[in-house]
Amino acid sequence: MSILVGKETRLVVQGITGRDGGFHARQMIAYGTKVVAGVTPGKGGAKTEDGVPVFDSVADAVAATGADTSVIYVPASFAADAVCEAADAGIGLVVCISEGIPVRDMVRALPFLRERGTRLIGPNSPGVISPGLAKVGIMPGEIHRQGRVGVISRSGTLTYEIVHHLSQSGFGQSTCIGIGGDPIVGTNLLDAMSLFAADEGTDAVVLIGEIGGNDEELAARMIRDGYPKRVAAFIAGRTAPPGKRMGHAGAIIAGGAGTAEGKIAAFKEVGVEVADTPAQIVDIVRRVTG
Amino acid sequence: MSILVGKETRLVVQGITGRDGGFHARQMIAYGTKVVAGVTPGKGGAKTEDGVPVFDSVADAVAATGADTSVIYVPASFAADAVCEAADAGIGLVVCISEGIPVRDMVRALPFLRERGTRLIGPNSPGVISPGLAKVGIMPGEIHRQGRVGVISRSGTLTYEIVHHLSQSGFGQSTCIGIGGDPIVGTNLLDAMSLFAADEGTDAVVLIGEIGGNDEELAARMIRDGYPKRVAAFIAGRTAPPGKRMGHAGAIIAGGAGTAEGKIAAFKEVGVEVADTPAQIVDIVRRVTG
Amino acid sequence: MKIHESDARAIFTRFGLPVPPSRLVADPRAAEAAAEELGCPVVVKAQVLVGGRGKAGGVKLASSPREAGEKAGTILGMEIKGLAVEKVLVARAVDIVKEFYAAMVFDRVTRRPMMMVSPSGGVDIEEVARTAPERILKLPLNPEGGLMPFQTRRLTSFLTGDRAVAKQIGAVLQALYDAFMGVDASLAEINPLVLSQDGTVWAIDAKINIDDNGLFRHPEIEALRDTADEDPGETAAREAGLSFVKLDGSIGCVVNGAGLAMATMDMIKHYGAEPANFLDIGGSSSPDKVLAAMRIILRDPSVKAILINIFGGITRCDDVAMGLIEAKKRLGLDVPLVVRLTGTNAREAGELLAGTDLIGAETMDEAVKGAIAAARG
Amino acid sequence: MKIHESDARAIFTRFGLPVPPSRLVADPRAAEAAAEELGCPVVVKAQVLVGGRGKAGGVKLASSPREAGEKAGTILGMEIKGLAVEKVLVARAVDIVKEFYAAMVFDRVTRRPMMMVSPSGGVDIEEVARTAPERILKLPLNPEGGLMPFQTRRLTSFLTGDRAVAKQIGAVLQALYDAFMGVDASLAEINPLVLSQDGTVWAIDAKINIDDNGLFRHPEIEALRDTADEDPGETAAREAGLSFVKLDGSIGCVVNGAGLAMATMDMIKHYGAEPANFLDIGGSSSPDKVLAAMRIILRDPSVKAILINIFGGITRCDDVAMGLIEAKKRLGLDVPLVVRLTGTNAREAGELLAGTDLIGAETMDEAVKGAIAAARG
Repeated sequence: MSILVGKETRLVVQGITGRDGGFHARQMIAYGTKVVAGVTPGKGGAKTEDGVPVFDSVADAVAATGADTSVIYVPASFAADAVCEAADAGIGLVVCISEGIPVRDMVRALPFLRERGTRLIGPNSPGVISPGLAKVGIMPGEIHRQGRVGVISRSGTLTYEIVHHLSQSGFGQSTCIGIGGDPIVGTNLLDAMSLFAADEGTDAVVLIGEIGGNDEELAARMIRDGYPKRVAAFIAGRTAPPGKRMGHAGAIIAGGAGTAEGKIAAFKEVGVEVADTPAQIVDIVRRVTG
Repeated sequence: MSILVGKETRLVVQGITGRDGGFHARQMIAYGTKVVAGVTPGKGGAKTEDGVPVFDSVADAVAATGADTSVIYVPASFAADAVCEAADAGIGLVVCISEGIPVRDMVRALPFLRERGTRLIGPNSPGVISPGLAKVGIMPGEIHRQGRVGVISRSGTLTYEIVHHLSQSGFGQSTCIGIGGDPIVGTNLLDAMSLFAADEGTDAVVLIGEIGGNDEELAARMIRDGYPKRVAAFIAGRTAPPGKRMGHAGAIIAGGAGTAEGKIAAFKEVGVEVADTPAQIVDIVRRVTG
Repeated sequence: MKIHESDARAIFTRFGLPVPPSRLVADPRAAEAAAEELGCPVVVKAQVLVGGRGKAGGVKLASSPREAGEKAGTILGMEIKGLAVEKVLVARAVDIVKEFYAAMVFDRVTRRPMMMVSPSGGVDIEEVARTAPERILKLPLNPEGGLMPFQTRRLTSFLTGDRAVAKQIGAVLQALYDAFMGVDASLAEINPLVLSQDGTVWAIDAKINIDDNGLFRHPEIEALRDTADEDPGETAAREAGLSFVKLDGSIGCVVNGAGLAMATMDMIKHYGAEPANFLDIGGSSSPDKVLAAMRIILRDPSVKAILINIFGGITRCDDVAMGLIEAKKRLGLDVPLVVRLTGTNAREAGELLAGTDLIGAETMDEAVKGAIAAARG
Repeated sequence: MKIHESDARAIFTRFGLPVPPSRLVADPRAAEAAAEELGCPVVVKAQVLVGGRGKAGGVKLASSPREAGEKAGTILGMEIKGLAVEKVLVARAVDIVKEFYAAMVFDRVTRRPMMMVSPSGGVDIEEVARTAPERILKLPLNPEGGLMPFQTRRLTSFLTGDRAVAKQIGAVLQALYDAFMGVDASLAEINPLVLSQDGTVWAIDAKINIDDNGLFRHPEIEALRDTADEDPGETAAREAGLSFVKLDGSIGCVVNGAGLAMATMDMIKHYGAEPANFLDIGGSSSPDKVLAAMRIILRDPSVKAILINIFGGITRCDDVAMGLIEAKKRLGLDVPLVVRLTGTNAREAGELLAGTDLIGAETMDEAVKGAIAAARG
């Protein structure tokens, strides 16, 4: 079982003729994802080396191929428009890999998406993978293993690190969602938790949080009020100094809020164990699913 | 049975201290509608002569009284803002009586309402009445009679005329909806038909259309594709010359489209009888419900 | 409200649309001077608020200032669909390679601003819609923020495969959107939008209708109103806050509500007579409005009887009755008046009218038949 | 990006906010002249990119030009939180009756622009949030079109019962919204917004932070960047497209991804050492970025070992390996380098690094422990 993406996913890759888009389209195909179309304005009619047809617009791609999911690898200044284009063409799930999108652009795009009932993952997301079924993003597929642990993360590579440990210890994943490291994302920690709550194929959820914002604190409240899955957590940024942006636009301790200590305390208060190192997550998952 | 408004409706009157708002608040109370609050910015804390508490904002009114429906009697230049204020305060149904609202204002307000899940009736609407249960608007209550005919109209007084005939002939109404005479309205003819389609208390629906737009043609298509209620229709404007706005901003024959002939033909084609005079509606309703 | 092409061009220019320079003139000599100043060839265009100017001979090309003066002389003498041409626009001509169509309206179905474009410009767009609907792209837009880049690409690629031209058209479409929203238009149309020999894009015609309800925000546009081609009764009605359309029959109508007013007209016709007008006194009525309505209807010598049909809601019948009594007193009514008042405060109105010589009627059918009978004497 | 108060005031003025006139000066004589020109009393304010200026004595009132010069002299000699004051702003003083707070941010929870206002202005707003949260109104707004009238009423009536003042504040709030959205700000704050003795409203302080991702649209704002108070390594990193924060430890870190970089720092601390920096080489990597990262870290003499922790996704391990080889060649590395490369193209990377003297590690734990051991020699 899985959520968001699976065997039935029909993927269109926006920015498929770019360096990253092209490389990862091939990787996704190799993983078994049904990549049915690519989009690059002005290059409609071409085919990629892998035989994927390229269209001028998402609307054309949807009409010709029945694509229902989109993944976006276009430069930051065009990315919000690409997201809106996908939504307007009737795409139900858009996964935005592009990073560095101005917050203003994203905030303006979100009502457009809400109106059209389109779910956005990201931006600045590593993507979504349902191991063994479909990979939509940039994560290395081979570290994943099919199973019953759901993973939600604000980070990219840190997720790979933790997933790697999980897989090596025999804990496969139902779906791993990189919600993105920006302050404003289409699907936040709570939204992603709600998705797993309703998934019968998920026994436990691993939350990989970091400094900044109060998503983790709100997640703790959601758990306190009755969350149907067992939870294990990791919070990055214990050593981060206040007032400095730690890479992610969303990772900043401001005005004493958003500290790792606060988030860890919030989780512990509701009985969620928080790992000190990525490797420790495995022990916690073993305990909560044992 | 009824739709939209009923015994449980808790109404807030926006613009209650104005001439029209005050007059009709009293009329609605006399009809038995639960008018729980009024709103006029700057006059919060007062009470009307009928003892209705006045608030500075809809949010305050909702917090204090649990109002769930709003009716708007404010000048045209403030009306779109009043509609948005109601939606933002969590009001689920807004009935806008005000006329003369710029189309641009309305078109900008609608996405705001959609996002908040608020239904708008109007603008430039006489309101909604569920006879014997609640009256939310400006229609004279005494001409209505409780029963099983649904009425949908783009007009105000023409509706009274037709309802008057129905009531006098023993055909009571479940609910009468004045959708408003503007080109852009919150709930159009088709939306209103869908509401009645699901209402067990409605046997037949009377559609009171007029020149302009193609709502009636789309309604005919909806009926052709299988509409669960019997329908009778009247179309005003057979004698209207092209290119002239007939009072209602939405009533104009432009470029050969929107004529009464076209609409009447569309209805007849799908087997809906169209009355030549308001009084004839009664005969048609008698036939279709007989 | 319709405005003249010359005014629409000025609005387009203000919003950055590429409009060829032009001068508005009222006599042939001024046209010649304008052509001299602008450089020839020029186009001389009749300024009238009706369509079909071109077919009627109201648009002519002139290759010299002298010719421009001559053409202006011809056009200024014309009548187009009953309207005398009082001014012409002299505009620098463009060497046309290709003609497109672009317009903004509000779409009633999606309830959004909608852009319409076609590669078949320069002709009647309704004709294109009938014969080749696939040549028109209609795109509903967001009411805020304008065209998104993907929408611009979709529109421009429907019109041309040339990137340089597409880029210019994209800028034109955004400016058209801005102008449409910026002046509370109900229609903003460029027909044709042209590509010239030198590869530049021009809006060589401009049409804008303004949403009457939005005019209060644009007093400078309200000031452009040209009442020359309007029935004087319509002008007077607008100034009194009434909605009025002059028709050719003999039964004057005073009704509250546009739908009931149309139904009243329809019923007059149904019973074999012709209405003299559409007149809606609107919602929240006052005695003064009724007085103004009576005054406007009485201007029309072909009115043989007046029918008052009021179904009170927000309109109160007593207000109407007071207006009628005032009208009788002040206007010296010499045509029969058939009055039907029902709904809000009808009883109070009945009391006010008791003892007057107005002909009362209970139902709309009765009132209409009564008015027809009274008109026939 | 943070900008100076003087630049924020200029932006506010451009968007129509009422900002008292001021001059930016670098010496006491110029301050005296500015006070003369503006008219006294004036306020002399240190221009440094940190908060708490007032408490540190960096803001002083002067009632004469001479006093303004003296106060400027004092402030220009100061250091505030380690930053030397190089310029002061001389602004015309306002006779304050009441102080408000107003700010715009993006709200992470509602994912909308949000306005925050408080009648308790002029003090630390975080203190107000802690002690009297009911004194702050937070209102999420639409990302298009700005404040709606009902929202303006709600905000202004929270601040004042005086209609004339509310009207002025309403205009200020709309302008604040426009400025915030217009320059791609992540914060726009007026603290305090004041009501003066004569009944007018003034923004007497201005703070704007810009969203780094939006800077490409505002080159004129990028040009305002003041790197004086920034670690030179941070400046160099930004110019190389890297994300870098200088810390006080001895283990230099080169990591891909912000989360993994923070987790790496946390683990260094967990195993008893201190990280020398946060450094994220970002997603789509290139050998050049790795080279630049190594160069920046090697500037710091307290770095005793460098830890490379890469989990390849969009970053390819072979790119990183090439960068490391290049760095060894060009930079003459004299600190030990512990390298952990896994994920995309890790095998290719391993082949490239085979035969170098870099210390390899399989896992992150192993790499961190190895780097700590290497640093301790």
